[in-house]
Amino acid sequence: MKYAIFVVLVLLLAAIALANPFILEPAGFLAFVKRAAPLVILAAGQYFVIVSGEFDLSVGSLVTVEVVVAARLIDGNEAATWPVLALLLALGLLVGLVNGVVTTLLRVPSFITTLGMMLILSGAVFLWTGGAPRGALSQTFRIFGRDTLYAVAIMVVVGVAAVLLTRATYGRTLIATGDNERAAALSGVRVTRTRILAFVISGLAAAVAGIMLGGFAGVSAQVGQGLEFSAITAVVLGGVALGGGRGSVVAAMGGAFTLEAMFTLLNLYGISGALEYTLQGVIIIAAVAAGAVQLPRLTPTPRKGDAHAS
Amino acid sequence: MLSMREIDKSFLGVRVLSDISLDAEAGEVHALVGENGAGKSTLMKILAGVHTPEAGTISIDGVPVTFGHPLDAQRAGVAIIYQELTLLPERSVAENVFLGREPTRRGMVDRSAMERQTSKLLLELGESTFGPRDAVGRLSVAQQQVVEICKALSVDARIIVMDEPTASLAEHEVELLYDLVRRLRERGMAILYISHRMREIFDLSQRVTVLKDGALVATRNTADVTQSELVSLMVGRELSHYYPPRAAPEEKGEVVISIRGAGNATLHDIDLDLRAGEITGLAGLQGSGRTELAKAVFGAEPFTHGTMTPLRPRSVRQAIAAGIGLVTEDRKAEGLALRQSVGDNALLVSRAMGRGTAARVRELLSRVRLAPPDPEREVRYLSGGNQQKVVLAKWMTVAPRVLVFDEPTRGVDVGAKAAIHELIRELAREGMAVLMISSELPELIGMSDRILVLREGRLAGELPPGSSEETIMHLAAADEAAA
Amino acid sequence: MSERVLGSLSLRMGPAQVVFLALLAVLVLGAIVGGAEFMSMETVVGIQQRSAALGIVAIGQTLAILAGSLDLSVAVLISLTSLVAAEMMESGNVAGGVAGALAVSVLVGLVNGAVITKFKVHAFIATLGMTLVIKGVLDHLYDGPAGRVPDSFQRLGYDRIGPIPVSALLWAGVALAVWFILTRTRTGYRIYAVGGDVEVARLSGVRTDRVVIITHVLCSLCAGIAGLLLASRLGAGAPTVGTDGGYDLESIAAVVLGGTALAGGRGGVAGTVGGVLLLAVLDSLFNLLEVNSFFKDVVRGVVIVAAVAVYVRRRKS
Amino acid sequence: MRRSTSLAVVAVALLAAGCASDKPTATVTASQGATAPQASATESPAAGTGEQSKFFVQADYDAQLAMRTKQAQGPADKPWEQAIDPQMTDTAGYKKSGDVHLCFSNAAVNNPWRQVGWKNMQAEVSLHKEITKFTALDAEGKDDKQISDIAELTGKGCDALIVSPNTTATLTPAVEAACQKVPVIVFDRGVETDCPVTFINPIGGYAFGADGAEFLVEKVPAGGKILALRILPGVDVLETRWSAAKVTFDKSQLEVVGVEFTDGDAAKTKNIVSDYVQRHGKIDGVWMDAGATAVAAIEAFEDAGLPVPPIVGEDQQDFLQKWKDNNLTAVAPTYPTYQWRTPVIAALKILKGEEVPKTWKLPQPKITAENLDQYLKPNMPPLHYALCGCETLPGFPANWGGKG
Repeated sequence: MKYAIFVVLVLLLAAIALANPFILEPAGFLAFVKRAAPLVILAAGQYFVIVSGEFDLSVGSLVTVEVVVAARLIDGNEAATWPVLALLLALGLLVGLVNGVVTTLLRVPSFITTLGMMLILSGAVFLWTGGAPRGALSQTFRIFGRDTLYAVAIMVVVGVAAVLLTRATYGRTLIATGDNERAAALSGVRVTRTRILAFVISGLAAAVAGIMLGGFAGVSAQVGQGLEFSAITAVVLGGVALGGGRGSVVAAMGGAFTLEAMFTLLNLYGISGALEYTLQGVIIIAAVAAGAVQLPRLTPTPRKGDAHAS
Repeated sequence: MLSMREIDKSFLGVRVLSDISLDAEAGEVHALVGENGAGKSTLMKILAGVHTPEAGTISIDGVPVTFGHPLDAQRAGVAIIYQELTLLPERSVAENVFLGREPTRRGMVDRSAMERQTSKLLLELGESTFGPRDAVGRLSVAQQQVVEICKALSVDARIIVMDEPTASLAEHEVELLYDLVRRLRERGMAILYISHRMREIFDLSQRVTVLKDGALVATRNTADVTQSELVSLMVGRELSHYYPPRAAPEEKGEVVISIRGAGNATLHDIDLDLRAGEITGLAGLQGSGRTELAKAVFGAEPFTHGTMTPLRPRSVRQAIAAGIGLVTEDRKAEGLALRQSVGDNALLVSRAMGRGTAARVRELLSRVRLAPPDPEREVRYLSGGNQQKVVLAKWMTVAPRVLVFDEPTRGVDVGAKAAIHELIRELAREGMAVLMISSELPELIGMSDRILVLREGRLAGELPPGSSEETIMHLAAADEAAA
Repeated sequence: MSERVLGSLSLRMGPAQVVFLALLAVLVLGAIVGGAEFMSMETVVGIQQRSAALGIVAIGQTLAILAGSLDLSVAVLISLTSLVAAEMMESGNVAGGVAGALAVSVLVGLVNGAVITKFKVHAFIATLGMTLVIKGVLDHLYDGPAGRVPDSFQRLGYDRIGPIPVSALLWAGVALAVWFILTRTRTGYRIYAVGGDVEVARLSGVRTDRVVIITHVLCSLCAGIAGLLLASRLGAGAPTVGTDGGYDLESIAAVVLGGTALAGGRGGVAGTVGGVLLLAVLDSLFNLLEVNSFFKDVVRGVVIVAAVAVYVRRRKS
Repeated sequence: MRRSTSLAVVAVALLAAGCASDKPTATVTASQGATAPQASATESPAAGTGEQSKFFVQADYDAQLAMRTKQAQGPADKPWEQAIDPQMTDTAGYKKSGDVHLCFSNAAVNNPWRQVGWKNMQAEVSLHKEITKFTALDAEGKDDKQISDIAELTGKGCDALIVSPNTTATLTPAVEAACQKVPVIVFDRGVETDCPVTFINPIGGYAFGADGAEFLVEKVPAGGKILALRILPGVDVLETRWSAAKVTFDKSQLEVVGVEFTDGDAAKTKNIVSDYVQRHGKIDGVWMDAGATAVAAIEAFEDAGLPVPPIVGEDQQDFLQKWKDNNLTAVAPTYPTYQWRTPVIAALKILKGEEVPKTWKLPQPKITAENLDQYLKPNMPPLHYALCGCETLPGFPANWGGKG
């Protein structure tokens, strides 16, 4: 039941294949995977935050920031690629760190922390570039998102790392923290550090997703728009409970694939533009409702993402 | 007055109640006893309209009723006082008392009427330490219990269910509660009284019903049974050997922890030695600082001054690193991540401390007598006793030298209780130093190699093993003038 | 004596007072920096006009948040109701347009509430899903502003009594009504109870599902009223007026800025009014200083996070 | 609202203080520019292009297409001062001397096109010493805020008010109100009233759309498959572009295999193009209603290992660069950002009492293979718009993000 999302995914892929058999070929399938890769990575990052009982709404604008910053700093100069890549990862890390510190140490609910961060990031980056992206990305930079094999490889590496991390000590203590912070603390878990690290992971994931999206489609001021909602939706579709303490990262990534498959399918059947959103909304609610009905609440679940309001 | 007939109830396909019948008469205190998981709370929640039964009938004054929502039960005159307090800390006393039944005048909530009536109820209960406008969050646990009782009285309930009402009360508060219960009975109410404590049952009730494994065992007049009969009805066997044998003097080892002149905001001048192989019992009234002492030793609410060798922990992690563990009083809130598996919970401490993951979880689970020793099950589906065993396993993975138990058998059924007692003794025999807090004096007396008594944050004295309840109570409750 | 009173006053000062103090500080700052221009009729009217729609939505959002829920679908609902109203009013039937818009709001609120309570879908996902559903309908049915409201209805958006626009009065009316509900009616008491602890409320005999549904209906109704106001301002309905205005996240931000706890059960209307006004006055100040809109976003983000951090500090101490 | 008598007293007092409305009483129905959403004229067999947009107005379409070949009046090297078929209007009534306080209500600066334009306007203002005060408010893309902004600006003692409306229909009442107090200049998107002194914009969307479609009809062999990429529905400027292209395609032998909305999102564009390439084997031409995502579309062909078919873009730097580097078959219709300079010039003319065109139509050149080099400026940022007319303005190129 934990991986019910993959049944849905397979059904969607089958429906896609009916209309477009190309997806059954290795190249077609890889193209689909590549397309889904950034969202999968974002969902993996968001998973850590959500399972710890928090939200990260800042990932969308962080993705935009990464791309805009990369373009301005690289400015078409191939040699600048690698240092800038390192800087971008550091930036993601830093943003995650700030989110985590404000949420845990200042005890601001993460919904608000990351909402504020979203405003700050999108404002600051365009303040810096004067409103529109400047500069250009290098060819080397673009490879990571443009070249199918690179993109798929990065996704696989991130996915495997995420799975290993959840199986490792860190992941287990994080989930326990999301389930019962107090019990975790009294068992010696460094609750604050654990949570901060979850935000850092999400920030890093957003940085990687930003690098890939920038690579895939080039400089754009709206590359990250709405991605935070997509990522959260993907995670929830994967059966991860908002409020924390429950769900698997594999299913969260499966949720991202499912979401992407749904976009593709809707496009393919030409429900584009108009009622596509409506269908999407209904599917999301239905999927989450189905999940909730299966698991009757024996204990009252936490009401909201902010475990700190008391 | 109340009659429940042939009640059945299942959760997730597991039958938790079958064919239960129970009545209560006006002016009667009817005690309901049974091991944890026997189905007492579920039965009461059915009566309160929280759960709906699959089969069976409830009738009040001979009229069949069905409760789909707590409100229906309330309207039928049933009030329930839960074990965990059900109050809103942000709201005032009056608002809590009348929650869900706010009096209105011309469509508006009549705040003054609400406060007036609350004052009246408080007065009736002899409560003068707080008023209807105080925020509930600022009241003590005992005061909050009074608010709960006000709430039950304010509905004009004729049937009151009390689910372990004394669990969080101090001794003198218990006396007040007794008074209250008797007064309610004299008013002609029917009271269903759930408790683990034999003394309360015999002090208060006229009849007692025993449940076991979701089935009715017997209903007796309290006057016609003895305590041991009742216990054997509950566990289904005679418990001749209640407590494991105490440690022999030669089993006691060196001093593992030595505390001198330590204190913090609530504790003062604590001198305490814990020896390997010894179980030190800690007695004291609610509010005497028992739990605070446990948490200070464990670094959760650290001592701010004084010495503690080998180390005065400033944090939980320091304490754990120094080989100290704490089995907390409130398992669900502080001990376990309920939605995680048994295995994950058992490994929580060793993982948190970076000790690596023990490969022998299964073995440990058998050792704590968890049945079945399945690491994959979610903890929330276990009974209280099994949950406590998981907590024990959690600490055993890091093999602490000192383990502090705060109410180790609270909410644990009689069978599991014995198992836990045996386990604690076993650990001591293997060289662990144990500090055990319990408000159940028989348990403390039965288990401890010596008993320390705490009063108002200070150690009031030390008693030898086998001291009587009276001696302990005398020390614990002695008023300041005598001390 | 008076010292003690003052002392206890500052200790007892709730978040609502804090936000009004901040508001006062920004006003003083504005007066110093902007002088007569800041205190001009146009600025004063502008602040009110700019805040009225957000204010009304935020009042509704306050209800949802107090009950421990939240509503992300208000923005698209505003667009939808503005269109429903403008299209129905095209024939001159103002009453019909108002009724139509409000009926749509009630329906959306009912669905939101029902999905959250009956299907046990987290409010975040339920209302996000509703957002997508309505967005799809909007995209499908409209490709631009549509309908036209009669001049008589436009007076709602443009008339003013002295320095007070009718829209601000409407906002005040909504705020008063909701304040009344929260502090004087059983429903209000129960909203606080459900937001404070849903299990406790249920065990106390509160029909918690019903309360959550009612708050969502009221929240949607507020969004509907805001949609009507915007229709009257714009003279037509517009399919993007709600999302362009960012009324979803901004209303939530205004509510928490006003000291209402995101987890529910604590806070109130006064704080939200203060929060909205604070955002609007800040905006006016930025306008006056001709601050770049990107810089505004940065300041807004910092203000919101800082405010909540301050509230948490105050509660702890 | 009848809660207390004191409130009523306050209300009465306020009434006495003066009941006012910021809404004008006159209702103007005449529409200006190519904006009235009525009438659909050309009924042609749907050749995969769907129904004609309800924004389509045949008369405006005809007028715009005709304007493309007309000679604009004014200095040839300053297209932003040129006008096509000007019908001059008298402005003597607005004449004033001395310092000028110019005000501007901007819809938003939320995309690169508006960024470039906004810089143009600021630079233009700095050229004129008589403008001693320039007050600009940014509505951040919110209709409601812009309505308030306009109301606020009219009270700030502006000598003239420039408005770049966020949406056409919804800003109309606010502009009407402003007209009663100050001379108003509207540019870019129009409003549904003729009260502004002048309305400035380039020829318009029909011309833009037709330029691109005609190019494809010319370059793509009969029966070729065309993919049309649009940003989003419902924006009049964009609707007219597509509706004109539709007319052209319907008359041609080309097959429009898809009309898709990209939201202006490069990644989405790339995905859509890839999908079409997969499904149809090949695409013979790509039409776009705006060029921001043109490069993404080109890359989709590159990544699929296919030659890039004839494509329509816009005057954005990255597209022009790609065009030049890869020697593409392409065309770039434009919606020049130099139109942001014109309102300032117009305002000053109006305040001097000089007559201005009532409808100020600026020329709207298209970039072709022949004149590509003339417009491609090296060292400008990728999202810069070539037709900024800003090369001679102070601060160029640094203020536009370019490198000296």
